[in-house]
Amino acid sequence: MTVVGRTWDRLTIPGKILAVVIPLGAALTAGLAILIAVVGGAVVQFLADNLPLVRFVVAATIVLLMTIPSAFLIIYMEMKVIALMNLRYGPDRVGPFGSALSVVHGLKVLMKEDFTPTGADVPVFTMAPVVVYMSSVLSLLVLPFAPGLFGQDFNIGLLYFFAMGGLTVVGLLMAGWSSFNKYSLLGGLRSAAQIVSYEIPLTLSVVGVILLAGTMSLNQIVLGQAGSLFDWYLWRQPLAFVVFFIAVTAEANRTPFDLTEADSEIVAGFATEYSGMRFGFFFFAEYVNVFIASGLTVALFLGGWNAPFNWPWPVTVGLDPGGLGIGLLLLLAIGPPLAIVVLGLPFYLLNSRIRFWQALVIGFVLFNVVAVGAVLGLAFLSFDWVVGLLWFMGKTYAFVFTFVWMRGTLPRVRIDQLMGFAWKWLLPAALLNLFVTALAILVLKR
Amino acid sequence: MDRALRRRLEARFGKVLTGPVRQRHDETEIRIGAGDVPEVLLALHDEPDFRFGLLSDLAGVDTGTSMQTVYHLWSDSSGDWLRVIADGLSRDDPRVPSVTFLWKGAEWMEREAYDMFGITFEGNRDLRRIYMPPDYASFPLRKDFFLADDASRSPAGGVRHMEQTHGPTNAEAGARIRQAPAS
Amino acid sequence: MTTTRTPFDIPAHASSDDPRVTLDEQLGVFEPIPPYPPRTEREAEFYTLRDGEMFVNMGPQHPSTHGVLRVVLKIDGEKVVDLDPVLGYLHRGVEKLCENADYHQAICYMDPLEYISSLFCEWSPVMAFEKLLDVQVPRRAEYIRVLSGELNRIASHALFMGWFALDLGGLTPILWSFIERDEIVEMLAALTGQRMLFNYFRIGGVNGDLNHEFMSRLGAWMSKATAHIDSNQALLNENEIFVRRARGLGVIDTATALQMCMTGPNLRATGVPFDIRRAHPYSIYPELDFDIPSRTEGDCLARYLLRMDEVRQSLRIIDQCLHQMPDGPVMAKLPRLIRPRPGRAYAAIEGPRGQYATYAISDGTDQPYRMRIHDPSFIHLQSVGLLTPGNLIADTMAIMASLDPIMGGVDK
Amino acid sequence: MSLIPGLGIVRGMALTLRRFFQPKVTHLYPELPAEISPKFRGRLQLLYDEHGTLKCETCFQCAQACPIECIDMGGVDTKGRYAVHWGASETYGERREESALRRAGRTVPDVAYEHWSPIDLGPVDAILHEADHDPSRLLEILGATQAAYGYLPVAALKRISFGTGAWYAMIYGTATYYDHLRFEPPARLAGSDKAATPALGSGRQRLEVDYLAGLEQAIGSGSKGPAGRVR
Repeated sequence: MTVVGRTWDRLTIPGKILAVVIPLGAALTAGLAILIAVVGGAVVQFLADNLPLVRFVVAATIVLLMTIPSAFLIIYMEMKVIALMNLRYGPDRVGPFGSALSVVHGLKVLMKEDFTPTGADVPVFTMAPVVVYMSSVLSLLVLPFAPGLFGQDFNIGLLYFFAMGGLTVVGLLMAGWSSFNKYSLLGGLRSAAQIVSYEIPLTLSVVGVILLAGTMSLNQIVLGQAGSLFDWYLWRQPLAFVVFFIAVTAEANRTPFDLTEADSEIVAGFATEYSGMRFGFFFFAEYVNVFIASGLTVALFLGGWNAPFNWPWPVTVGLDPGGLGIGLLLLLAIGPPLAIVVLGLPFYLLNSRIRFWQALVIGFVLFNVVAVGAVLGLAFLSFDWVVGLLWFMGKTYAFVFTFVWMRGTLPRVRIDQLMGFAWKWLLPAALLNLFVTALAILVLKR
Repeated sequence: MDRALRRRLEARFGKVLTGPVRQRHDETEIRIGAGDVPEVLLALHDEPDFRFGLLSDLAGVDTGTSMQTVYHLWSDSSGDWLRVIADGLSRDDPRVPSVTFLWKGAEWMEREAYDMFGITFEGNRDLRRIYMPPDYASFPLRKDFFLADDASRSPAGGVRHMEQTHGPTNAEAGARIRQAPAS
Repeated sequence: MTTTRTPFDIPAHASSDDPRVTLDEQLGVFEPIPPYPPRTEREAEFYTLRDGEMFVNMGPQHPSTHGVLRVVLKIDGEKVVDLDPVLGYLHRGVEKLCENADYHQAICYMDPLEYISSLFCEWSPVMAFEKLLDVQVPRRAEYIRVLSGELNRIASHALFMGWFALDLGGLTPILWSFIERDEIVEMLAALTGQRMLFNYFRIGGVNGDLNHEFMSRLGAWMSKATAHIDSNQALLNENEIFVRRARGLGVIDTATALQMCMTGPNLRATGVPFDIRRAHPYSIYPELDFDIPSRTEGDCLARYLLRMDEVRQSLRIIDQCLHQMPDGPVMAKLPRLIRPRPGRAYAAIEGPRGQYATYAISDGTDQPYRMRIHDPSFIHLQSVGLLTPGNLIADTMAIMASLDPIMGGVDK
Repeated sequence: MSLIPGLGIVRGMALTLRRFFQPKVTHLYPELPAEISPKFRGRLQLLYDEHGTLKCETCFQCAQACPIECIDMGGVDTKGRYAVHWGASETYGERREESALRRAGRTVPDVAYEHWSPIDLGPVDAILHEADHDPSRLLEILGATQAAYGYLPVAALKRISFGTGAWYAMIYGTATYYDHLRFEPPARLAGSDKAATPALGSGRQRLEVDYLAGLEQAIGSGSKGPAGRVR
């Protein structure tokens, strides 16, 4: 038994882990440093040369990551809002007001067994949720969240959007066909019929907006609605708004048009045979679709990130931290401890049961709250994308609430009524809107 | 009790009745042979004197010696339930004409009677088992069908009260069947 | 060719996760076609597919078959060509059990038949046994029976509204109607001692007199019942989507309804005001003042609205019962062990789904010789096969829900 | 349906929004226990008299009257010898484990009932036939059975119950009432080859009797018994 062996035996388990991890980490860091020193310049140069690619990858990653919390939020909203409308409390156990329940649902779905039914077309069956989810995520790329905050500003943004939205139906059809189940097949066929039919009034109703804005870039369309409440396209295109809202509800498979997964008729439609995270992808995609539908309605008709009234943005804050010089360093060094003590002292003085270190902890927490609030407030005042994002999210979630509200109220339509409504009412209305808009533009511009 | 209905029934169906018309509480009971069922029920359904338009119930009965089918009818011409008993079906091959030509809704009730008693309703176009599985071989509501009771076989279980109705185990098979009352 | 498993292939300790245990069978495709030659003309006709048709097996586990009903649908695209309900998944053989139980015990088997309206299931056998025994039920007991029965009718109809909306895709009404039902059920629990399977009616009376808790709960509920029920219906009655789906769907005319032996609201929705409470009066109904609502359309919407009208009439009856309630005993004097004279008795009552009837034969012992239970759900369910062909898959559920069958009663 | 299309939908939406803000009706169950009315019959409880002793006499009347056989009773007879039961065998506390094992497909040695399962029931049938399956001649039947077997095997009692239609509880009660009827073979008391059967909780007395008998035999007739059997 050598010295090394004896020392190893004396180590506790965390010690053993650290004893392995620290040298490994050191070696990796050194290796990376050498690698960067050797090829770093070339890589940076390559990335600088292909900035759009970098931007795309970063945007796609951020959007992909963003879908998950937003889907959680919408799932929670759906559970809670419908519960409150049903005169129950809904989720109220996990997290504040039960808000963590959707996260727990997500974890549950992750942990469930993911099985493939006998007789399924395995590659198609496996790919279908990916296609559905990716089409939703890719649509998000062109959605303008705030001034300067969007994945890509295509000049054909709207067209891209509808193309990606149309990809969903391929995924649903794949799921329906490959599941080897008649309910799935019926659900897939229903979704194909429904989404293809509603694509047409959906696209036609937007043409009026395109004519008004003169562009298909979503960013430009939002910019065209800058100003007050009355500059929004909602007032100039009311019929288009109604048609668009109904059609987008059908596109997102929401009540009263949720025939593809009508649980009282065809069990769960295309998702009948899915379980585990594959079902989770469908589930998430549905709620991401709700977000997209709301966001698109907001961007096209409700002014996107624009505030509903003229607000003197941005407020210039005359603060120049650089002017303090060495004083900034001193402030950063002395300020926080001082603030912690100052904030904690009243608790220590006024309550005899609190010890000094407890008062310090309270002071620390309070200081953090104050500091974060100050930073956010500063950001809110100085960066217009923050306030734009807040306006956009506020409007979008108001629409999400409407979708959930409709789900809590309305029964489901029948497939022939659904198709008849699309072809007999929505399509003529969209065409009428298109012609009237074109005529008005011709008459007024001349 | 509706005496007028009794007189009308006796006058109209005097020939086909196999027993006296009985009345008790708000029920009037006639008994006919199995072959007369379509004719009698058609007359009861159509003739303006009777107008028994509603087939209230259709049941099979195993009396221990023979089979019966029992029809309960309602009419606005009388305050009584009319009970028509088609009597004297053989237990080995009970056959009776179907009444689905009058009441299509009797189809499932006849299927049930077939399933439970093995009574064949001639003319019912969908006479198969309705409750029991299709490969089931027995007719559960017959009186010679005893409940399988594993409590009697397991040494641990108590003897259940249900077994009291069965006779001694070594009595002959015929003696174990409960007989219907004579009425 | 299925491979046969030998016990030597599998170790004794193999768990059910072992693929050798579970996946040794040939990969099978479930087809709803029965694996034997057709026995009847109708079965042969149904299980023959023409071009473009396919079978869809719905149930016994399906969200909207109201229990464990299995329906084999023959569909052409979305259109239902024909359907074949397969029963028996909940068959308990209640009639046979009753023949082996004494008269008091037999009533206990009645509650789980139609678990939504248990009191009505008890009522008809109790009446039949009273006829066999020639017992006069005390008037207070009759009033209590009518009072609790009408409460149960309201609970059943409230739940019908929720189910009908749920089968049409509405999420909310079922929960609202469960709130109504829960209040009534709590009330009846205070009266009878149970929430669902009341087992309250006895031969010759009821199990207990009215008590303070029941009356206070009833008073609190009656003060707001009308407003609540109207408010709940407002969600559906005026909703365009709901009305468009239910109107003109599953139309049945009077003659066909009588041919199909329909009773109750489903018959009244075709224009016949046939209600056993008036057509063949029993209990104290002749003394009460109420209307028999009827509608002439005979479609799903008429069946729905008719039930909602009946709720209002039931409220009227409850009000009268409370005002006219006499004093006195609630049980007739009867021996513990009942041995009726040999004879036959038939009793029918009007329940929330139609006619509940019992045909009892006594042979002089303490057990019924034969006890036939007639259940309206069973009768009405067979009309689905008549009404549905030609409609869409979604309409199958709407029609089935509008006929309001309960599988516990269908399968006995 | 209103005249203006869509108005019904809007009114329905307004109704749900109103309900959104109304007080909720859910019972917050674990925090607030449900109110159960005093008339509630859903709980089975045994009543106590004013001295604080159980009123239940294990007469099995409730169990035999229960049509769906949900009442499961167990008790010890007055001499403390036998655990008597009414109900499905799976529900017995003592046998629950074995039942689970049996369902799992392994054979379980049925130690508690070993001593009466293999008897031949022919004599009982003969006796019953002789007594015309008449429950009123129960004492005669029981006496004859005891004469035939030397004691009253439980299987024979069950057969008598089955044959005469008398309840098992009745027969068992009769058999325990009379001193001349016994449930154990007299040979066992003299220390047969069958050693002390592992019995149920109430069989403790029987174990002691077996032990004393074995001891007596070992002392009285030399060490004839199997070695190690009695320690």
